Amino acid sequence: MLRDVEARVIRNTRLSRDYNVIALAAPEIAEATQPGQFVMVKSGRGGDPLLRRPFSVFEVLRSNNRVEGLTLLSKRVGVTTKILYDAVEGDTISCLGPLGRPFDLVDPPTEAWMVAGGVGLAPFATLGDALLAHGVKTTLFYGARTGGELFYLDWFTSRGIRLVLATEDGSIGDKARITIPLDRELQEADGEVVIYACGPEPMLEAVAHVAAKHKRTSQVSVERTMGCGMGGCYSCVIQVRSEAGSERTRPAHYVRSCIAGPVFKGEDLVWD
Amino acid sequence: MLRDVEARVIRNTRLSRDYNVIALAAPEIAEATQPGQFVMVKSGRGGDPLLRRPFSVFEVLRSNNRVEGLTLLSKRVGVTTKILYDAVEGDTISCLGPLGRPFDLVDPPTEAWMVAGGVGLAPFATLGDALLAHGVKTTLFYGARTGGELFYLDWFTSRGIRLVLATEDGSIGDKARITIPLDRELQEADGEVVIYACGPEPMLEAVAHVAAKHKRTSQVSVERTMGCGMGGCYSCVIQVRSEAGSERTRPAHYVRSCIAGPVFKGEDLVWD
Amino acid sequence: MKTLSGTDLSVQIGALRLKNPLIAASGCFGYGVEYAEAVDLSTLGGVAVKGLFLKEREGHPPERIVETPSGMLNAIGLQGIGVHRFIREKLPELRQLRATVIVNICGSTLDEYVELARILSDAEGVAALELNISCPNIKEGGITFGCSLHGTFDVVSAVKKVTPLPVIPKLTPNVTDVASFARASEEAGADAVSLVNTFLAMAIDVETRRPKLSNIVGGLSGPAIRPIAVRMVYECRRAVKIPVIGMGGIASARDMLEFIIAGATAVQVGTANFVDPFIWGKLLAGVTDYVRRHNIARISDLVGTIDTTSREKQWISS
Amino acid sequence: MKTLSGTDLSVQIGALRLKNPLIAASGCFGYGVEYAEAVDLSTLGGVAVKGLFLKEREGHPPERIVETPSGMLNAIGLQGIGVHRFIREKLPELRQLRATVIVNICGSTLDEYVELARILSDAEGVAALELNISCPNIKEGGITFGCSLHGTFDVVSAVKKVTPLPVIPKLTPNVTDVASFARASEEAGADAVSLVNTFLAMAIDVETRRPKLSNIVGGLSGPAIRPIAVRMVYECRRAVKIPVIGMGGIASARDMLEFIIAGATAVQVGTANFVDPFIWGKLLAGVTDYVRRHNIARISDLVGTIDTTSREKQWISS
Ligand SMILES: Cc1cc2nc3c(=O)[nH]c(=O)nc-3n(C[C@H](O)[C@H](O)[C@H](O)COP(=O)(O)OP(=O)(O)OC[C@H]3O[C@@H](n4cnc5c(N)ncnc54)[C@H](O)[C@@H]3O)c2cc1C
Ligand SMILES: Cc1cc2nc3c(=O)[nH]c(=O)nc-3n(C[C@H](O)[C@H](O)[C@H](O)COP(=O)(O)OP(=O)(O)OC[C@H]3O[C@@H](n4cnc5c(N)ncnc54)[C@H](O)[C@@H]3O)c2cc1C
Ligand SMILES: Cc1cc2nc3c(=O)[nH]c(=O)nc-3n(C[C@H](O)[C@H](O)[C@H](O)COP(=O)(O)O)c2cc1C
Ligand SMILES: Cc1cc2nc3c(=O)[nH]c(=O)nc-3n(C[C@H](O)[C@H](O)[C@H](O)COP(=O)(O)O)c2cc1C
Ligand code: FES
Ligand code: FES
Repeated sequence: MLRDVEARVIRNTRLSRDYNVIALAAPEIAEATQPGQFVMVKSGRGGDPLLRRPFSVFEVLRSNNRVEGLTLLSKRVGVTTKILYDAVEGDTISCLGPLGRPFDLVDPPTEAWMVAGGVGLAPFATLGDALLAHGVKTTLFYGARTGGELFYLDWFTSRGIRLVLATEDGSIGDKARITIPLDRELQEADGEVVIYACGPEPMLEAVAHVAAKHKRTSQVSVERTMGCGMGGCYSCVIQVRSEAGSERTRPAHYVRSCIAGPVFKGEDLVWD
Repeated sequence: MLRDVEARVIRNTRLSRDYNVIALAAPEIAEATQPGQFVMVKSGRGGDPLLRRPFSVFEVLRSNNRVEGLTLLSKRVGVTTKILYDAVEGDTISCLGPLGRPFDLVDPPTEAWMVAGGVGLAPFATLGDALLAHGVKTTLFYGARTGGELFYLDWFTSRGIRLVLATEDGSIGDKARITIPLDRELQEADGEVVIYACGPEPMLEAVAHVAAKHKRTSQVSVERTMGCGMGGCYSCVIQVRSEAGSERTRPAHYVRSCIAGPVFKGEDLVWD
Repeated sequence: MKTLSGTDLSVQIGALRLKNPLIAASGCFGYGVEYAEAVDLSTLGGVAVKGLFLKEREGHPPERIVETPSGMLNAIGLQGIGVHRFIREKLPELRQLRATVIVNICGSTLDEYVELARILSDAEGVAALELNISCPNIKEGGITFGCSLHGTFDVVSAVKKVTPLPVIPKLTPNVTDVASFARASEEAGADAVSLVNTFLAMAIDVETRRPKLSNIVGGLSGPAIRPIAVRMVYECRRAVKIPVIGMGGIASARDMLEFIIAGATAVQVGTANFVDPFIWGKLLAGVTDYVRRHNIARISDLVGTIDTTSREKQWISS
Repeated sequence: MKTLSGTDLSVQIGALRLKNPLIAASGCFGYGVEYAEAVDLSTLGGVAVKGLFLKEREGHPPERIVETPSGMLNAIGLQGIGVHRFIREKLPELRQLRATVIVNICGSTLDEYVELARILSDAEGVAALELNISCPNIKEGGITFGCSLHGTFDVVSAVKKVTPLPVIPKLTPNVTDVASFARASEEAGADAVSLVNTFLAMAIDVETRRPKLSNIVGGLSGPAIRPIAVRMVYECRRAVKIPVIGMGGIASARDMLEFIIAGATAVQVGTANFVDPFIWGKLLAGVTDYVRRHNIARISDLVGTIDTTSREKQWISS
């Protein structure tokens, strides 16, 4: 059920000069969230900044089997992400969700390969957990500019998620875009593999192409500017060829990525 | 010299549900402030709230003979005063000042009677100190709605300032407006007395009349809506009969209370 | 319709009685159904659905919105499913949700407005027509009508001839004298006017020197424009006898009351719904509380009750 | 005039060369002298002083301003000391401070504008005249000129006839097509146009149901209006060859650059000076940093360089 929660900041961990993980006391939302869904966050008083901003739910926080809240992995790029970066325990952040179409989970023996670029890591903590709970063998391909911007590596490995890393400066893993090792490993993979991706759009496009080249399906989570997150404003549109979930193809047309997405099949999207 | 200081909140003491005293690390301003002058405060990020708000300098904070900063006595009535009320140590508040014409000090044997209504107490801590330093015998007439809203009584008495109190509900002092005991005592006073007043305009008007009735001069500090505090916008005007500091009288006309005041001679003002 | 306390929030727009003066603004509430999870649509005075053309439209490419101080620009370009799919796919659900549906219509020609009005008059569950002659974002939209007194008169009278539904032209604020457009509308037989649509505006990315919107210009909405919108509603209220439906930056019950006191019989809320889709109950609660505190029996008694006398007195005295 | 790094910030307005494009906006900087403690006036491109009538004026009674979301309303009513006292009491000090003084003049009749222009042309230390034909707050002010193309043409040409000073009509945004007023100004011989003045607006206290301003309506300024002002500057730049001086909500170097890229040869800053009287150095530093980063030799090369092509391509491709 959709909820708007004035969530207290439980803690705020700065991971680097730009990245932070903020924990919010919004258990009702956390409980209802499926992997790939997002919340619309409003920080700051008054009309400036005015609009909410979308953030993937990063972790669902549990203690003693009770859901305590959720975290967001945020990268500082502007006014709201600065407020999230600077927030301290006890501040409140208004949090609306859960919103959007989640990832479709797969079943074994199909493997899941998650591909994250930068802050695109955000949806893969909850997705990874859900896949593991399904018994799905899971890999995380994770790329960033530099090794210092690869976070939560232990979190994933300790759960048994295999890591494949790449950095543009080569400080950790391949000195390459993450699609290079992805392509290489797909070349060699023989079982069923579904690819999940989140990151900058050029990366998503490359992932979708690599997946298609190897005859694998991909589910990509896109980031468009969102005014409302609920289908009200038509700001967040993206061109698709066919309706999500339908086999009928139509000429390229705009759909609202907040309710038809943010997760789309890679092959449905029209890359421009 | 005029300064704009991004002042750190040193501490914030809540006196009641509406009143607080906030200490700001703006020593350069504090040092230069004369009794009756004010600062323009900007709290909150972004454009909402947009404009600064005027506040009298309440105390000049000293430790070991060094000026540390200043305090503001604030009453919560709207958006900025709410931010000041809620502020915590480490926040920053932008503080522009010192601004405005200060009170004219008197010399002994003239006595000083300060008359404060509610948050109009604010300029009288620094004025009281300055008068005492001049060796002037000083009394504070201080009125509020109820005894719980009379603050800093010890602060004044410990310095040797005589207190005359009045509350509308009679919980402390006279059950009356503060101008009642003022009128009564002026009736009996025979020495020279100068009256300083700050509070709601109807009170200032009554004080000016009482003073005039007893042939005493008054200096009143008025509160008009101020957009800039520096003479730039002409929002803060008040009607006067003669120019401050000049003997030439003119027909009633508007002057900018931020630079011609906020302190005026009671007899110069046109009450509407 | 009275509330428990006996307060009557209902208002009259032409032949249409709204249960309260709170309407979701067109283009800010999808087709209404998107918000059914956040608000019981039957509790709203009305739901103005997203602007419809006869045909489906793709709208402008992204970027379609950009935030500005206390406001936002949009250049959606009236993406929409067209009137036929609307009637087939959305109207039944809106009827089921017991929404009072106001359909916002847009045409490139006078005939298109007429055709749309005809089609919608035959559909079940349409309460009123709002004529969008004021969208700043598309050249072929009704703005050519909305910026000409003759055009406004012509489109309103043509539509009135073919529909029994209340007709509400939506006025643009991008004119010198909005009240004259309200007058032209009234003369043409409009049942009410609504205003304001958005203000033509733009934003530039200084690093790339490109407009932030793909369409270069867009429409400004949100709290930033409220003081201008309130003034325009005030002017229109004094110019015409038909009801004025006011909007522009309403984000609290206080803002809503400001419009009503300025002269709005009903109000619409757009941008604020993006920020808080649960705002509707808060607005109605706030207004109910106000009329109770002020002992106002009917909200309609509050419409246009702005008191300018004492100010004028003060003015003369100086 | 070049900065140390060789960047040339100077711009040309008619015969007048400003050392940089940053001007203090009229009515927001007193008579300039009030701000001498906060900013060295000689470092500014210009100082537009508070609007002057021939005679002294008392202006409106308080309340004269009210804050609104990211903006403010004012209805000062052009309180002022009149042109004679200005020349006597303020101009000598401004000369001494080496300010480039732009005098903003207001009249009730065409003759008053002409008379003011004559008087000021004889005074020493006036660099240009800005014709305020756009004050929304007083009925007798030039707004009757500013809202009519003929009126604008007439007042500009009449003033041009009697003064050798650059003449800059200041346009109101409260019109349907601001570019046509820029064109009328150009045809009448204006050396530049400046825009925008404030947007006519109002605010109501819902508890008392009274307007918050004594004058009922006032003018909206500040960041709230910036996107509309940028659009208007962009339109005017495309309509005329004379320089456009842009303003409306500038509060950062980025905002200033937005106006310049949209087409402003120079800019004015009003409301933001109330919030930060030390803003001037920050704006100039920010702009200098930008032109350096972007390897722009002369700020005048940046004027009107908005790039709409790639957007149009994207648009066509969809
Ligand atoms: C479904 C979804 C999920 C998201 N999840 C996350 C997440 O988990 N963590 C996270 O950090 N971010 C996430 N984002 C992106 C996030 O919403 C933006 O970074 C955020 O809106 C920026 O807000 P701001 O106020 O800080 O920046 P603004 O002040 O609004 O913008 C500052 C600058 O950044 C640019 N900008 C704004 N949004 C984006 C963007 N999406 N991509 C690139 N540049 C942009 C603007 O154009 C502007 O130039 C998600 C976006 C979507 C659509
Ligand atoms: C020279 C001077 C010195 C001052 N010193 C102090 C001081 O030391 N301590 C202090 O608490 N206040 C002081 N004030 C008053 C203070 O400036 C206002 O209370 C403040 O501007 C309110 O800001 P806000 O954002 O909280 O309220 P807003 O949100 O701006 O206003 C909220 C409501 O309060 C009303 N309001 C705003 N200002 C006033 C006012 N001055 N009087 C009555 N109602 C008002 C508004 O009309 C509105 O209805 C002083 C004012 C002046 C001119
Ligand atoms: C994203 C968006 C889309 C809009 N679409 C329409 C529309 O289709 N038809 C219309 O008449 N008005 C449209 N408007 C204008 C609003 O209905 C309303 O007039 C305007 O936004 C002012 O109200 P607000 O400040 O409450 O948003 C749109 C506004 C926004 C922000
Ligand atoms: C308090 C105030 C007084 C003003 N007085 C004048 C004036 O006398 N003459 C004039 O042409 N414009 C006047 N203006 C308009 C400004 O010069 C400017 O055009 C407008 O405020 C927009 O710029 P801003 O958003 O930077 O303030 C005034 C504006 C304000 C806020
Ligand atoms: S964000 Fe508003 S429709 Fe998608
Ligand atoms: S507050 Fe601006 S002139 Fe006094």
